[in-house]
Amino acid sequence: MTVTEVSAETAAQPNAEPEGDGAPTAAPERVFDEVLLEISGVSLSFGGVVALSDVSFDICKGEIRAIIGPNGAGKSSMLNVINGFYHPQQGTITYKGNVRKKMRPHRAAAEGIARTFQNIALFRGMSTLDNIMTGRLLKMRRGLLWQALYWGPARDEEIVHREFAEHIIDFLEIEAIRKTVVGQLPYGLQKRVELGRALAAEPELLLLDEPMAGMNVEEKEDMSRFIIDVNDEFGTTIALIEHDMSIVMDLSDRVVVLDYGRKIADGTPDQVRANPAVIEAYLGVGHG
Amino acid sequence: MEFISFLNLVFVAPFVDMVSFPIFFAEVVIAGVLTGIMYSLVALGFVLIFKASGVFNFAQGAMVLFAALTLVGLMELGVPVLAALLGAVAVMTVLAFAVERFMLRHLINQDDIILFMATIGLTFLIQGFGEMVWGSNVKALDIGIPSESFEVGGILLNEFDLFAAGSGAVLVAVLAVFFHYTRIGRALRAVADDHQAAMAVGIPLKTIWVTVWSVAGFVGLVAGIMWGAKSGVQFSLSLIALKALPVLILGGFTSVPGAIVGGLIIGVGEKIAEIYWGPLVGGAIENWFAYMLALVFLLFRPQGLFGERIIERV
Amino acid sequence: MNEGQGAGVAATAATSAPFRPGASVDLEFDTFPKLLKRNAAVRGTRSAMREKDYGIWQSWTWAEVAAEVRAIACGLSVLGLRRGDAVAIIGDNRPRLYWTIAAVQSLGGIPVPMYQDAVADEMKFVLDHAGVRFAVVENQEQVDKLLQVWEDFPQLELVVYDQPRGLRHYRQDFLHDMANVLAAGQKFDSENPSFYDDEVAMGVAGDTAIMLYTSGTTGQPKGVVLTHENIYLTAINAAQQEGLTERDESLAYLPLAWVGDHIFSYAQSYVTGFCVSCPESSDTVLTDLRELGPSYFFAPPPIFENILTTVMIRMEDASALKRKMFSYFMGVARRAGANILDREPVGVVDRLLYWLGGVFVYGPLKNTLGLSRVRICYTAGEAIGPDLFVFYRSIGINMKQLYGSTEASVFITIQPDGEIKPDTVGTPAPGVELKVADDGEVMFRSPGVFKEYFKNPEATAETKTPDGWVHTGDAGLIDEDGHLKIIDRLKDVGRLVDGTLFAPKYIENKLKFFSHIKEVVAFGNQQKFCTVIVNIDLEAVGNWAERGGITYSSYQELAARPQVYDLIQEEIEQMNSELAKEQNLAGSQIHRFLLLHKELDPDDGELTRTRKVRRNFVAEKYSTVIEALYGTADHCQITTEVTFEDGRKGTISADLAIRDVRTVTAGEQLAAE
Amino acid sequence: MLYRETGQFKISYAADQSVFPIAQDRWFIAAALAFAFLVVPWIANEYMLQAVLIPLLIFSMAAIGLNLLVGYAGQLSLGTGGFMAVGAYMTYKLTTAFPDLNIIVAFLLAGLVAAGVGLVFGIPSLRIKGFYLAVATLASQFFLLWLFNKVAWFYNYNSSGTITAPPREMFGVVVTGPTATAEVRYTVALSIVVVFAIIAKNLVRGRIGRSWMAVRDMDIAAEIIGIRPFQTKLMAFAISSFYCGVAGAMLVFLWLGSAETEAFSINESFNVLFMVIIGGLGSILGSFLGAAFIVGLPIFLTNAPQWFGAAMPIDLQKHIEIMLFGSMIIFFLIVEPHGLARLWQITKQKLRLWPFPY
Repeated sequence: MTVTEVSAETAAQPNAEPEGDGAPTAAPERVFDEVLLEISGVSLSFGGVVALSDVSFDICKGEIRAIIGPNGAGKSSMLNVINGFYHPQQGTITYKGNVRKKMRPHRAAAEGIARTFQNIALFRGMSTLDNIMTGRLLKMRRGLLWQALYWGPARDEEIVHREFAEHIIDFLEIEAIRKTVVGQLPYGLQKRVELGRALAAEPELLLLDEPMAGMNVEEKEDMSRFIIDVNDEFGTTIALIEHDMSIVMDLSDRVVVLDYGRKIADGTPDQVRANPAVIEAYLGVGHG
Repeated sequence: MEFISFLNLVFVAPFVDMVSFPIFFAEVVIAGVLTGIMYSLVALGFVLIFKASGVFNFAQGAMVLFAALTLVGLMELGVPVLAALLGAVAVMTVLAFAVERFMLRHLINQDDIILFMATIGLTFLIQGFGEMVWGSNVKALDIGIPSESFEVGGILLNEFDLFAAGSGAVLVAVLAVFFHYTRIGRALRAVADDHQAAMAVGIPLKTIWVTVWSVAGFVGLVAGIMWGAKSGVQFSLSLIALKALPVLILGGFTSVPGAIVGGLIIGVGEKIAEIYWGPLVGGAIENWFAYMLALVFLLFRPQGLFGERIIERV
Repeated sequence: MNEGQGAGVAATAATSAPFRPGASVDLEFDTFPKLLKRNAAVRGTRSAMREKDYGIWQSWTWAEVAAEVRAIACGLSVLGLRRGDAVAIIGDNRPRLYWTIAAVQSLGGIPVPMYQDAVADEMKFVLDHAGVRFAVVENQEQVDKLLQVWEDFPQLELVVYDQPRGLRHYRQDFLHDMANVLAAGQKFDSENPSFYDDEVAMGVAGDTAIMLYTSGTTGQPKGVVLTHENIYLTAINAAQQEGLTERDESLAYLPLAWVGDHIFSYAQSYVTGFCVSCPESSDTVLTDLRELGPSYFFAPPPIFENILTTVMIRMEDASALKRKMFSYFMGVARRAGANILDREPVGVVDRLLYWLGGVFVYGPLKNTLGLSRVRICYTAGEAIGPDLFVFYRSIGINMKQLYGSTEASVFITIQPDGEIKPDTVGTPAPGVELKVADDGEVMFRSPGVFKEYFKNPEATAETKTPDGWVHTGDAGLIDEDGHLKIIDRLKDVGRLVDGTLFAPKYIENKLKFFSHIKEVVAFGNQQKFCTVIVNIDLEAVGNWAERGGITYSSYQELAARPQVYDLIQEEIEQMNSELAKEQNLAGSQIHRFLLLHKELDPDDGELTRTRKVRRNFVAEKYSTVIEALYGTADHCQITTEVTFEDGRKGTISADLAIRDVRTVTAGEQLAAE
Repeated sequence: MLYRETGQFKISYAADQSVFPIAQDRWFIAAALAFAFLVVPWIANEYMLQAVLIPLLIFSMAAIGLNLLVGYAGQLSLGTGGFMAVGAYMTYKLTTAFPDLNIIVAFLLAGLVAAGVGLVFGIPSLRIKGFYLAVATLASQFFLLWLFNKVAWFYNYNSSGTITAPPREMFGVVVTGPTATAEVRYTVALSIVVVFAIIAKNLVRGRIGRSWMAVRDMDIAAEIIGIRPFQTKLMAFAISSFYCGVAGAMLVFLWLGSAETEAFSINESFNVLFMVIIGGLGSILGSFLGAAFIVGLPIFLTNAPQWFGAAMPIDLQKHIEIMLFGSMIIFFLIVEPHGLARLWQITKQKLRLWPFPY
């Protein structure tokens, strides 16, 4: 409320929509033809509980792909399968042309798959900056001895990655909480930091598990803008799970709908919206 | 050549010995079972507290010592055995109240490791207090348990050991009844699953803690009597706690049957190892064998004997 | 205080203040681009600019700045910028925007900085009036605003943006990324190495250096044309008086379009070579201020007031011991601090106590506020409360008031070191001649006097006399020590129907010095008595309310609470009794007041962008309220239009209570004394 | 209050990431180091050095090691004593086998052996966590001590079963053995601890430290961002054991002069764990503070009654001391479960914000 008062109006200004108000921007046609990830015939069960059965779909390079479905439809399990946390009993996953069998999550990370979690999975004892820096760990190479000295190559490396992390901080507009321990941050900001950590890994495929869960309208708008910007600026392919239908339909290029672990629809938002099976799943007898 | 003889010593000779002298082997096993029961008694105290409050109570060993010291001390003052027993139970209950009032209450919602450290502090406190009040010299404990030896089928048995085994079994049975048929017992089980649920049952956490620490104190007293009657009441009693730990990892921190079966496995395993393999390496392997056994076991079954398989979720 | 207003009775030989001649133009470096080249040559490795970005203070030396400016200039010329073209510069305080000013000056163009928070419609007038051809803007937000009004301005040819974020898919060919402009400029420069130097050499002192639009409390903004000579001489005169050197540090956080920022963060830096730093974002100004620790600092009174309010609120939450210590040492500071700062004799005990206070209170306090290295601290723009002023001075911050205007290239008077009076604005700056005209209006003549109002000869003639004297429009007087004292805007000074003098600003300021009162609008001209509309300070009153257990959920609710009315009434009555002591103004005591249901807001046009009240606009908008104030009812109904933070419009209506206030007559006053 | 940070702005990442970004901290540390190196050896008496300062340094070293494992990597270990014993016995073997080997080099080599042993005993961390792992680490404690007790090779078959520090020189000065002065041993210990504290700080603020903390805070998330949990944990075990090993070597060679396995008993393991927790998990500074607390408390408790002229029987005094020790630990955990380092942090924050409360 003090000095910021003078400049607060800047922030308060309506952030006009880029396409809004007759600005002569033509939204470019979005065409995706290169398959980045292909899921085919994946089935997954725990004991007797079937989480996914015979699910197949693909994710193309550069698109925003939404996975939707009622609670318990197997959406999170799907993400867990993609980044190697669960190993499906049947089916194959083809990522960047390589058919994948068993793979540990850290391998998936090394292959360029990053993700965020439904229940924030930040390192609560570390600062925002350190959390984002952990996203760079994969890219850091200097060994123990250099690290011990924190000198020469190790320090240079640290600085290079710090610079990268700072660009992400700038991108996500979280400068003010750079050195705050994340455990103390409000929920919406934690979500943003988690996105930052995933981005720090420079992923080719970014998996977002309910990035807007529990947010208010304003926070949701911010997050949507960041997701679009990430896709735009870095060309990152994004697969996301989200409950807020209006946001899903706005954001995504294609939507796959799961229900009871099966795929019931797949297509553009308009196609999915018109699909009777989807309407049934959402409006029919709810299951949880 | 030497290598072959080494293989022989390690992998053949001990088994040949076992088969050649079955009676001796049986005696070893029985001795192991009996020690195992003692371990189980101590481990039981750990499990009770861990199950109900998530506290890894390192002071259980000290509680065993303190209970036995109190009993012996009262008897030395001329108190009759039964009254001394009741007195010891009362003292352990007071201790439970004090622990809740002065320690646990202030550490709610702290990390597990903090609570764990606090119980180590408690260990020192109880030990120092017990020895200050009752003195630190070794005391004989005789509450009239017979210790005549007799033979069954060529196997030498000791009445004392049988008595110990019997009381162990009775104690477990009593606890089982307590947990299944009393309101507070059911609440304790509920607490182990979910603190909120326990609150909903309507029993305050405070009561639960005091009860469970009292029961653990009582179990400690029984263990203390057994060990004390066998080898005298002394400082080293509190070290028995360390022996109970591998039992715990083997049996699982939250499983009463686990504590018993784990105790038996450790007791028997360590006796056999000591007798048949110990001489090869200079003996005294009892100190660490139990840990190694538990460790190797854990590598194959991380959740312990009776723990549930953990499905990791994200 | 009243002679100036005394209907010209005082003197036709208008009181004039001492005149000290200032510096003259160094012909070799008579424009800012030339000064930049000089700085690059004589202090090339010293830091010239810094910006907190990506977590650290990115720094540029004078040599680097010179290179950047050169590249931008060449790039702009590649894009077609020619001498005399106007270039709008819109955005927050960012180094590249400051460099753009220099780059445009190098090419003989006219930089026109604009307020970055203006909405598109507000920009229209300036863009049109200045005939802007190019716009250099900070980011997508500004680009979007320009695109909104693009069709209306055929003469606006292209837009250069500094930050490409979000602009990737904008396909318009008139949008250029600054990075590309720089690259093109470097290429052009390497092919035409003498181009830039030739262009710079063509500039002369009399060229237009910058055009600044004054927001103006009435009517359309006016474009004040200032030459290199104007700015250069004013900047160097003040810098010399204050002893500014290249070792000073300043933080650039006020709008680029404001003349103060142009002088403090640009001109004086180029003249003396000190380093100017830009904060990371508007949210982090306070943190950045604390990190940077400027030695040369400027802020308008509201900012200092907010800082003090925060200090007091934070201290309220401190432990009792700390509060005791704080209030004890603040007492010591009030007693001795200002005198020590002014090098006046102070007793040994007080000196010792003040030293202790420095260790325990003032030092840490200044440190947490980021003001511990401040050597010169200016405040201006409006009157500052004496308590506020004394507070900062007593803890050892050399705060000084200055009086200035865009038309003067800022400096008219400055409080000289050692001669600080809270109620005056000091003596004329070097090179400034000052006089008070017969009607009480303050007039000045100086090297900084503006060339003209752009495309507005009538206004120029109205303001500037043929022999160079400028009408300030302020009523004031010069005291026996040659210090200027400002009373009010001349045109606002009015009379009650009985002829009593009515100086609304004077009353408003007096009330605004109470921390609970944020904004006041006084009425009384041609009325029987004076009334005020009050805006409470949400933070201060909110805190007060919380301590008193008064609940509220919004500004409107809080302002309607009777307890709050009581609080404000008490303060108004206190002011009335003070006013009663001043002969000529005793008649303008407040009789009735009300607390407005909404905060006056620049977005609603009630305040200027520099947060000055637009008196006539408010009078018109709230005419029903004013009528009620002069009626007899104890409440009134009002519906107003408001602009929400997201730009939507809406209306709010309220029923406002009106209170009568006790006034003090001369007789009572005597009895009281 | 003492902090005047205004104007201490950073123009490079290197400066921003330095260990002590605040100038006042740098001055304080420099002054403290100068005092410890240049003044203490001249003014401290034999008792002060031998009973307080040297053990303080040695236990700080061990505490740093354990803190790396427990506080940073989140792996609870109760086997510190065993790893210290490895360092001590290996140094003994090395320096008796190669008398010309520089004793510091012997320390480091012994530390490397300890690291290897730690690596082996860290393997269970692949499968088990928390208290299960803590109990498992007790295996190393008991097994290693048993090994050094039973296998005469480790103590060169001498009849007493103890290892004794032989006199060894560095730069012509005797640094170990009965003839080494306390001042020299203190200085050597101080040098080692300072160097390794800096190394530890470097490790935890870089890639390795962040991997540890990530695994500590949430191992699943750590794995998903590409950290290999097993390697990371093993490295923590190895490095931690290295520190403990060197500390064990220092314990025998720079402090006690001779020792049996008893010197590395389970109690020592607990003591070091106490230091880490009371000092503050995840804080290098805390390791020093915790060591000072745990080393200093018994000395204080022993001496305090005499200051008040109260005399009591030795064994009573001993019991009261144990009780007080236990109660102080409980009290401390209740008052500040995050340790002295957090207490210092809070104080420092208060000083930085002075006179404001927040």
